[in-house]
Parts: sequence; structure tokens; C-alpha cells
Amino acid sequence: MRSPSPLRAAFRQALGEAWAGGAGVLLPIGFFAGAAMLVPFTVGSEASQLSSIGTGILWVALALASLVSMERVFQADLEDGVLELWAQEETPLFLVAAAKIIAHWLVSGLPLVLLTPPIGIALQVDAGALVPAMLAYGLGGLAFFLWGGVAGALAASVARGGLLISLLALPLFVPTAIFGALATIEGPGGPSLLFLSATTLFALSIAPFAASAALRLAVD
Amino acid sequence: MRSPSPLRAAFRQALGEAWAGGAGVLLPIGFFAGAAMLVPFTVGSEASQLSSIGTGILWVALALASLVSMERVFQADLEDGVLELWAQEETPLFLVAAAKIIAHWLVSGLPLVLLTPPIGIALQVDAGALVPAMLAYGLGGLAFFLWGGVAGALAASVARGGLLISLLALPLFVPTAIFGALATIEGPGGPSLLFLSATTLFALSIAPFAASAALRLAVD
Amino acid sequence: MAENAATMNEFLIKAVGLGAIRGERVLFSDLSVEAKAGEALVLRGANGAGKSTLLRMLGGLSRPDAGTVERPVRHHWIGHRNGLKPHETPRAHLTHWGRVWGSTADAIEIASHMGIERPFDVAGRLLSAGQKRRTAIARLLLADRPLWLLDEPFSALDTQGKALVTSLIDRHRASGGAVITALHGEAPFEASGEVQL
Amino acid sequence: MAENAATMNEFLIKAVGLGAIRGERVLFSDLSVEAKAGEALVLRGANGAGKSTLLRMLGGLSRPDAGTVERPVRHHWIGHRNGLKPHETPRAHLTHWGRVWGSTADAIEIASHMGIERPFDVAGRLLSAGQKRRTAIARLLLADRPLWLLDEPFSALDTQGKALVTSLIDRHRASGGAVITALHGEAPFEASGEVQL
Amino acid sequence: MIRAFANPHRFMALSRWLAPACLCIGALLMVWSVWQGLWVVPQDDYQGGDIMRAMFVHVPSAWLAMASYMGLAATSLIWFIWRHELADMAAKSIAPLGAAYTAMCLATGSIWGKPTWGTWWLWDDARMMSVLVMFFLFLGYMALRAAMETRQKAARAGAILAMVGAVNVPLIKFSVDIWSSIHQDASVLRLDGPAMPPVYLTPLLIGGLAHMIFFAGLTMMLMRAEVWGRRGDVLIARKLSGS
Ligand code: HEM
Ligand SMILES: Nc1ncnc2c1ncn2[C@@H]1O[C@H](COP(=O)(O)OP(=O)(O)OP(=O)(O)O)[C@@H](O)[C@H]1O
Ligand SMILES: Nc1ncnc2c1ncn2[C@@H]1O[C@H](COP(=O)(O)OP(=O)(O)OP(=O)(O)O)[C@@H](O)[C@H]1O
Ligand SMILES: [Mg+2]
Ligand SMILES: [Mg+2]
Repeated sequence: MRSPSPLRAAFRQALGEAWAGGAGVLLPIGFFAGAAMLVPFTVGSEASQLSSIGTGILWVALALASLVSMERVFQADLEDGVLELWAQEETPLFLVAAAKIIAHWLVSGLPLVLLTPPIGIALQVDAGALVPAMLAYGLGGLAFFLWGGVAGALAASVARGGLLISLLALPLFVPTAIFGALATIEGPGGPSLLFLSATTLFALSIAPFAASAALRLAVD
Repeated sequence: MRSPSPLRAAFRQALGEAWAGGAGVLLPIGFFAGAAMLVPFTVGSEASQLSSIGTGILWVALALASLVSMERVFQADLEDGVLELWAQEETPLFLVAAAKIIAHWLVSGLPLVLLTPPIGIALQVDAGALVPAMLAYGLGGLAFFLWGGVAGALAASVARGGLLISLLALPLFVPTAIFGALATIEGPGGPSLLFLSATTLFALSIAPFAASAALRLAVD
Repeated sequence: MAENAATMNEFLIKAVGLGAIRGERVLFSDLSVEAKAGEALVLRGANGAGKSTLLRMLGGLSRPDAGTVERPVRHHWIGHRNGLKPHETPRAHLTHWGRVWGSTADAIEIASHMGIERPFDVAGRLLSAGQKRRTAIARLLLADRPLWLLDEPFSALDTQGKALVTSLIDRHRASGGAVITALHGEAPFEASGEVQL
Repeated sequence: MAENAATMNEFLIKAVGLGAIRGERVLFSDLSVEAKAGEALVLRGANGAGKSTLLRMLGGLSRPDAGTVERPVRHHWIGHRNGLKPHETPRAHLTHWGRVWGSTADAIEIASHMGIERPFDVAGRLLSAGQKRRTAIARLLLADRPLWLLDEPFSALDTQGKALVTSLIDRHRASGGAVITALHGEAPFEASGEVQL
Repeated sequence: MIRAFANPHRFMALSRWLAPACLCIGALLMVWSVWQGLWVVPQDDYQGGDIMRAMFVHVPSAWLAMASYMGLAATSLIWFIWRHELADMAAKSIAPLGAAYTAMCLATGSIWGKPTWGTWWLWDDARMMSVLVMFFLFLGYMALRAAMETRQKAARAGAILAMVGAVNVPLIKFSVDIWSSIHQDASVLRLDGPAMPPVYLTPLLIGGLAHMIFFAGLTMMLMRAEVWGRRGDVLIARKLSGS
């Protein structure tokens, strides 16, 4: 890498792409809210029951929305020939992959975190616990996006890999989901938040390399 | 339409495509099972609680898996130029759309229905109720696939319409999800099963036309 | 070769007063196109002039912004995109469209005529650019249809492939068919008319 | 034009003993390719012969099944696929890659040179085939790189576009660059060598 | 009526004075009904005391929300069959207004629900869910239109979605009858006539009328803006037809 400017460009491009895809930032919100919305009336909403499962449901909705967000990102790059261009650059591909994932998380993942309090309230979760929980949802969401990116890169060269992705990503999601759910129950200061941060750090340090290796494979 | 053979061909092609896409039939199963699997982790697995929400969770997982299955079908046809070919045929496009949706449901939707009993048992749902509930899941899943097809066709010409799809499809899913959830609680013979069948019949009679109108639009 | 050989002075396609607006641009307006049996029209124009747009209107894919298209006979379509799916092999492609069109032609024979017998069972996404194009063009041989609408049919083809397609076009015209094709550079067949965009 | 004008007898790319196996077929084996400053190699062969496969190995996209590639200088890549995203306008495309390459060239000037100033703000998915190709080729002008790897650069271009690209190639060679390109038909520039596949 | 509106010139001439008139009359009537509701009408203990005064906003906005969806579906159908450009402009204009009224219905309902039912929101209540779904349909309609490349395509895509989504209107209206909902049954718009004391009924009905008129005025204003926006395109179309 000669200068950070290629990376900044990759990041900007990914931001633009995340905005331009469909009607932009509104849509993951739609998926997230919709998924959270389907639960209560299929499950029944006796308030006591809902409030006890609410934070967990938010975790599931967050995981699935992340999956849906990252699913096509790298496959689209492959189909358009953009990946061929990046793979021939001197900029290390893992940095490009990381920039793309983080840009997508900023555009599609962060709004979901900001949405957890209102949706949590709708699911009758104790409002006081929701704002501190946003840190956990933010950390967890980033990990989901990272692993979702790896799965997306692995499935990129397979025709319609969208569903393969869920098979690959969901197992990777499990540790994050477990610690995340515990962390939201314990509140801030609990040990699970530390474990959650550890899984996210782990994802941050592994996922870009895994994704870039998968992308080299896809482009070959 | 001169003979039903173009339709049979469309159906066969869609069957082949559903199989060939990714690793085929295994994948919606992965998504479905994965989504259902995350719930006990995040929600906690006290048996009494799980069993009371289990059938509802299955409905949510079914809805989301259908969405993910149908999301790319028509967009892929558009990008490959297959849609251009079908749109110029004499075979009415709504029949082709219907054939495609039903083929995808057979390959990706029906296995989900067959999976509801084992996954339901894993979620501690009363085993006796699960087998009769399969009829409801089957009817509901078909409606989900049909509306998912309409949303997918509408979003096909939009860059990365995947997320727009959820915003369009989830409202259409709601009546089916409501009656479906009620029907699984009531068991067979309850009035909700009738309403559920009505929504599915309605979807069957409307969705192909709406999807084909949307496809003509996408190809223009 | 054409299925219902029209009498020589009847048109196979006739478009009157066609117009197209894209963005804020008028691509073309008041354009009329007519093709009779045996004719080969070439659409001419710079990149972005509107040749593909016009062809899509002629094929019924796009609604004209002005004017009408009459097309009393069936037609074949070869667009910029080949219509081959990534997992689909040439065999599957030809078998499929053969079924749709009730074709009795032998897919293997057509493939060997088009020089795609070797990658006949290779998935579309692994084929070379020219092999994909040849597979698309092989559809023309599956069913007799009087009118062919071809958008840069020679693109990605090697020299032998170009000669092959030229001979297909000549044969089709000789048997009473008509061809409308968008082209850059010299037409390797004798055009009976040009439409300049 | 080349950023570090190599002395005339040093190679800009050198591949030795390349081999490619696809499926059960050996596409080519023991193939050696070398290009020096000012040279233009043309890759020849029928559809599916392996030209694109070879180019991808030369560019470092595919691992050779045998042999080695040495490429001491930076290169530009124009593949079958343009690398333009559906929502991306030519302006966004050129600005983006200009940033990546730290280019100081003026995107608007390049666009008008390439004849894409009119659709400069039209999304990629709406562009005509030729306009997409021109946008991809415009990348060559963003940064000086000694080696150009071009896979059928003239495809989809109109006559004027072909002349334009030919002149780009000539200028590039004159300033000490090298070009390796897969082509069908006659090369509109003077090739310094051919590789038959 | 439709024929008169189908002609853009006549529409522009008509709406030039009709739109401001509607806005004025609607606003006046609205002020009157809110004044009645807030200060004149006696308090009702059964419906939760003073909070029941929310009715004079809640019920008209609920009616308008449903009416605007039906309007959206109807104009979409008209556009789909006859391709009257004005019908599409009407649909496009109705959507944001309908979304706003639906949001208002949801908000006032929640505010009313907290003291009376003890909860802001009930997820398995069919009435609330179906109204929420309608809100998402409006959002989806607008997002879909915004995502489309050209106006024609936006119109076609929007019309398809609007017509398909019409399934939900009967669901909203009859949800209280079909399911056991906590929401009260219809007491005004019933087959056997209203079952509500006239003290409440009159201001309520007038309020509904006021919102209706106001809504029509707003829609016409938006449509006028749309017509002006499309004037430029008409010039291009003229150029196209070669004259
Ligand atoms: C967010 C929650 C609520 C929603 C979505 C909602 C929705 C609606 C809708 C759609 C209507 C029109 C029904 C029709 O014309 O048939 C309506 C009417 C009405 N609502 Fe609500 N509502 C909510 C909460 C409440 C609450 C808490 C109350 C009072 C306890 C209430 C009292 C009424 C009354 C009195 C009517 C008039 C019924 C009639 O005369 O037909 N609503 N509501
Ligand atoms: N929404 C839009 N806004 C502006 N311009 C548009 C829009 N949609 C399409 N265009 C323009 O319309 C033209 C379509 O051209 P078309 O694809 O028909 O060209 P063509 O003659 O086939 O060119 P080629 O030889 O490159 O294939 C292009 O110039 C494109 O830029
Ligand atoms: N998995 C595979 N099994 C069998 N054959 C394969 C496989 N993958 C690729 N091929 C073959 O390898 C060849 C790749 O050719 P390549 O794309 O390099 O051709 P090309 O010379 O560029 O042709 P064109 O002129 O058509 O672009 C094709 O013949 C293709 O059918
Ligand atoms: Mg074209
Ligand atoms: Mg090639």
C-alpha cells in the first residue's frame, strides 16, 4: 500500500453503493422492523411473555437483517467485474474487503442499532435497559456484518449463493448472538459485554483476511 | 397459448434453476433451521416459554426464508436476459411467472414444511400438534412465495432491490401470518384455517398477474 | 425456412412514427421501419444513438414513446444479453427453448453446426464470451420464425463464427425471412436497407 | 506516457511455460509470452481457445496451472466485463478510480476525449453497450501504467470508437508502453507479434 | 367528474380556485370541530375522561387514512386502465398525505390507548396491526416510486403495488368484527346507522368532513405542483411528435 488514498476511495465507493442500492438507508430498516413485527402477532403478545423475549428477538432480527444486507455485496462486485479490478491493485485486498464491510455496516447496520430502542419499546422491553443495550447491539451487528461478508465472499462465485450464505454465516453468528443476548440481559458492566467485544475484535481481525482469500478464489 | 408445453418447459427450467442455484435444496433449509436455531440462544430456552412461542417462531422463519428464496429469482432472469425472451413469447407471462413461483416453492418451500415437525420439536413444541399444522405451514408458505415473487418482480429492475423487497413483501405477508399463526394454535377444523386458505387462494389468483405486470415493467 | 412464407409484398414488420425519449434526450422521432420477406435492414448509428432502444420497441419489449409497431409474424430475438443462465449448459439451454417452441430440431446437430459441441455440457458461467454468443445464436435454428431481430449478433464471435452467422442470415433471407440487425462496421451480408439513427 | 520508461530491451511482462487446464481440456501448455516497451502482442485463437484465460493469468487474476509470470511494472486491465456498477455513472466511475490511483487527470476531459460527456451522469445500467465499453477504456487515461492488458477492447464500439482506441494504443506504444490484447479479426494497429492459441 | 378531471387544462383551471377554497373551508371546519371537541362537548367517563377528546382527531384521521388508501388504489386502477396522467399525479400526491394521516391515526390511537387500555401498543390486535401494515404500504409505495428510473415506470410500479395492497383495506375495516379486538366496534359507520349520542356525533362528522375537504385541497395543491413539473416534459413530447 503506497498511501491510504486507495482505501479511502474504496470506502467512499462502498458508501455510495450502499446508499444507491434501492432506496438507500430506509430499507434494512424495513426488513428489521418487519421481522421484529412479525414475531409478536405470530407468537402472541401477552405483554409479560413479549417483554421477556423482546431483547432476544431484536438479536435475531439484527442477525438476519445483517445477513440480508451483506449477501449480495461481493457477488455483485464479481458479476460487474469490479472485483477483477481490485484484485489486480497493489492495495491489499483484505483492506479493501474491510473497507467495504465497514462502509456497509455504517450505512445499513448503524441505523438498525439506532432503531433498537423504539422497536424494543414496541416489543414491551423495559425502556431503561434499551439505551445501554445499544452498545451491545452495535458491537454484535458489526460482527454479524463481518461474518456475513465472509460468507458472502465465499458464496460469491456460486450461482445464487444467497442461501449458501445463511448456511455459512449463521454458525459464525452463534457466539456473537449468545454473548450479545447475555450482555443485553446483564446490562453494562456485565462480563458478557467483554466476551461480546472479544468476539467482535476476533471478527475484525479474522474476517477481512478470510473474505479476501475467498474473493481471490471467486475471481480466479 | 398454443399448447401447454411452453409452460411445462418454464416449469422444468425453474425447477432446474432452483436446484442448481447454490447448493440447491439444502440452503433454504439452512436459513430456516438457522433462524429457528438462533432463537433459543438469544431468547433463552426455558422449555415452557419456548414451547409457547415455538409455532410462532416457525411462522416467522418460514416468512423470512420465503422472502430470501424469492428475492433474486426474477432479478437474475432480468440480468441474464432470460426475461427478454419470455416477454416476447406468446405464452402469457403471468402463466410463466406462476410456473416459476410454484416451481421454486416446490423446491425451496415444501422442504421447509417437511422440516417444521423436527424443528418444532427442537423448539419444545407439542409434537402431536405439529403434523396437522403442516397443512397450515404449506398453505401459508405458498402465499409467502407468491407475494415474495410479486415483490421480487417489482424490485427487479432496481439496483440491489433486495431490501426494497422486504418493505414491499412484509405488509403483504401479514394477513397470511396472522391467520396462519391462529390456525396453528386452533388446530385443524378451526375457522382460521379457512381464512388462511382464502388468503392463499387470493394470492394465487392475484399474484401471477401482478408479478407479470411488474416483469413487463422491469424488462422495458 | 420461414414458417408461413408471406407473399413477397407483405410486410413482416411495420413500424410507423416511432419515437423514443430517454432522460431528457430525444433519441429518435418519427422513425418508420418496414421489412418484407427476404430483406435485411441494418440499423446504423454511433454508440448510444438508440439502435438497441429501437430494436426493443420492434420486438415489443419497450413501449414506444410515440408511434406504433405492427408485427403479424413471430420473431426471434438476440439481444446484447445472451439469455443464458450461469448454471445452464448449452445443452440445457437449447433443450429448454426447443421445448418451449415445440421444436423437433436436434439440439446436438445444431450445436455441432454452431461449433459448441465441445462445451455442450459446460455451465454458462464457465463458457468463453464467444461460446455464450454462439449458444444464443443457436436458438435461431431451433424454430422457424420469419423475422429475426439481432442486436450486434457478431459481437464476441471469431472469424469463423462471423462467417457462420452470415451464412445463417443469407439462408434465412433466401427462404423468405427478414432480418433487422444493429451493427457497427461493415455488414458482412448484402443489406437491403439501412436505418440511420 | 509510461510512468517509468523501461530501457528498450527490458521486458514489461514475461511469462514462461504457462499452461492452463479447464475441465478435462488442456487449453494451452508451455506457452511463453514476453512484451517489451513499444510492443503490441495480439492473442489469436478461435472462440474458447483460451485467450481470456491467458490474459487473466498474465494479469495475476488466475493462478497458472504451470509456469510463471513476471510482471515488474504496473498494468491496466480491460476485461470482457467493464467493471462499471449498475448505479455508477461514468463520472463516478472515473472519479473513483482516479482517487484509487492518485490520478491528477481531469475526468471531464477524459470523458470528452472518449465521447462519453453526454451520458456522463447516466447510471451504468442505462448506458448503451458501447458507452459502457468507452467508460471502461477511459480508465486507461486516468493513470500512466506501462502495460495494458486488453480483452477484446474494440467490442461494442462504433467505427469512431475503434479509431479512438487504436490511436490510444499507438500513442501508448510510442511513449514506451506495451499492449497485450485478445482480438478477433484484423488488428487495426500494427502488431509486433502474435500468440496463436 | 372523472372526465372533467382527466383534462389537465380543465383541472388546472378548476383547481386554481378550488384548491385554496378547500383548504380554507376545511381549515375553518376543522377549527370548529376541534373547539367543539375540546371545550364544548361534555366529558365522558366510560371512555376514559378527558382523553376521549382525542377522538376528534383520532377518528377523522383513521377515516382519512383508509379513504386515502382507497383513493390511492382507485386512482392507480384508473391510471392502469385508461392511462390518465392526472390519475397518476393524484396517486403520487395522495401517498405522502395518506402516510401522514395513517401516522396520525397510529399516534393518536396510541396516546388514547395508554390511559384507556393501559398500553401504547398491542401487537396481536388486528385493528392496530392492519393500520400499521397500511402505513408500511404507503412507505413501500413511496420507496418503490422513488427507486424507479422514469416517471412512467414509477407510475406503473406504484399502480401494481397499490392495487395489490388494497387487500388490506377490508382487513382494517372488518378486523374488529372478525377477530376479538380490544378496539371498540364501529359506532358511526355501521350498516344499521350510527350508535353514538348526537353531542359527539355532530362535531365528529363535521370534523371528518373538514379533514376530507382539507385533504382534497392538499391533494390538488400537490397535483398542481406535479403538473407544473411535467410541463417541461410536454415540450419535449411535442418536439418528439415532430410538430
Ligand atoms: C394505535 C391504536 C389504534 C388504531 C390503529 C386505531 C384505528 C382506528 C381505525 C382504523 C378506526 C376507523 C374504523 C372505522 O371507521 O370502522 C378507528 C375508529 C375509532 N377508534 Fe381507534 N384506533 C386505535 C386506538 C383507539 C383507542 C385507544 C380508542 C379508544 C379507547 C379508539 C377509539 C376509536 C373510536 C371511538 C373510533 C370510532 C369508531 C366508529 O365510530 O366507527 N381507538 N380507530
Ligand atoms: N434515464 C436516462 N437518462 C439519460 N439517458 C438515457 C437514459 N436511459 C437511456 N439513456 C441513453 O439512451 C441511449 C440508449 O441507447 P441504446 O442502448 O439504444 O444505444 P445503441 O445505439 O444500441 O448503442 P450501442 O451501439 O452502444 O449499443 C444511450 O445514449 C443512453 O445514454
Ligand atoms: N470447468 C470447465 N470445464 C470444461 N471446460 C471449461 C471449464 N472452464 C472453462 N472451460 C473452457 O475453457 C475455455 C475458456 O476459454 P476462454 O474464455 O479463455 O476463451 P477465449 O479464447 O477468450 O474465447 P472467446 O474468443 O470466446 O472470448 C472455454 O473453451 C471453456 O469452455
Ligand atoms: Mg446497443
Ligand atoms: Mg475471451
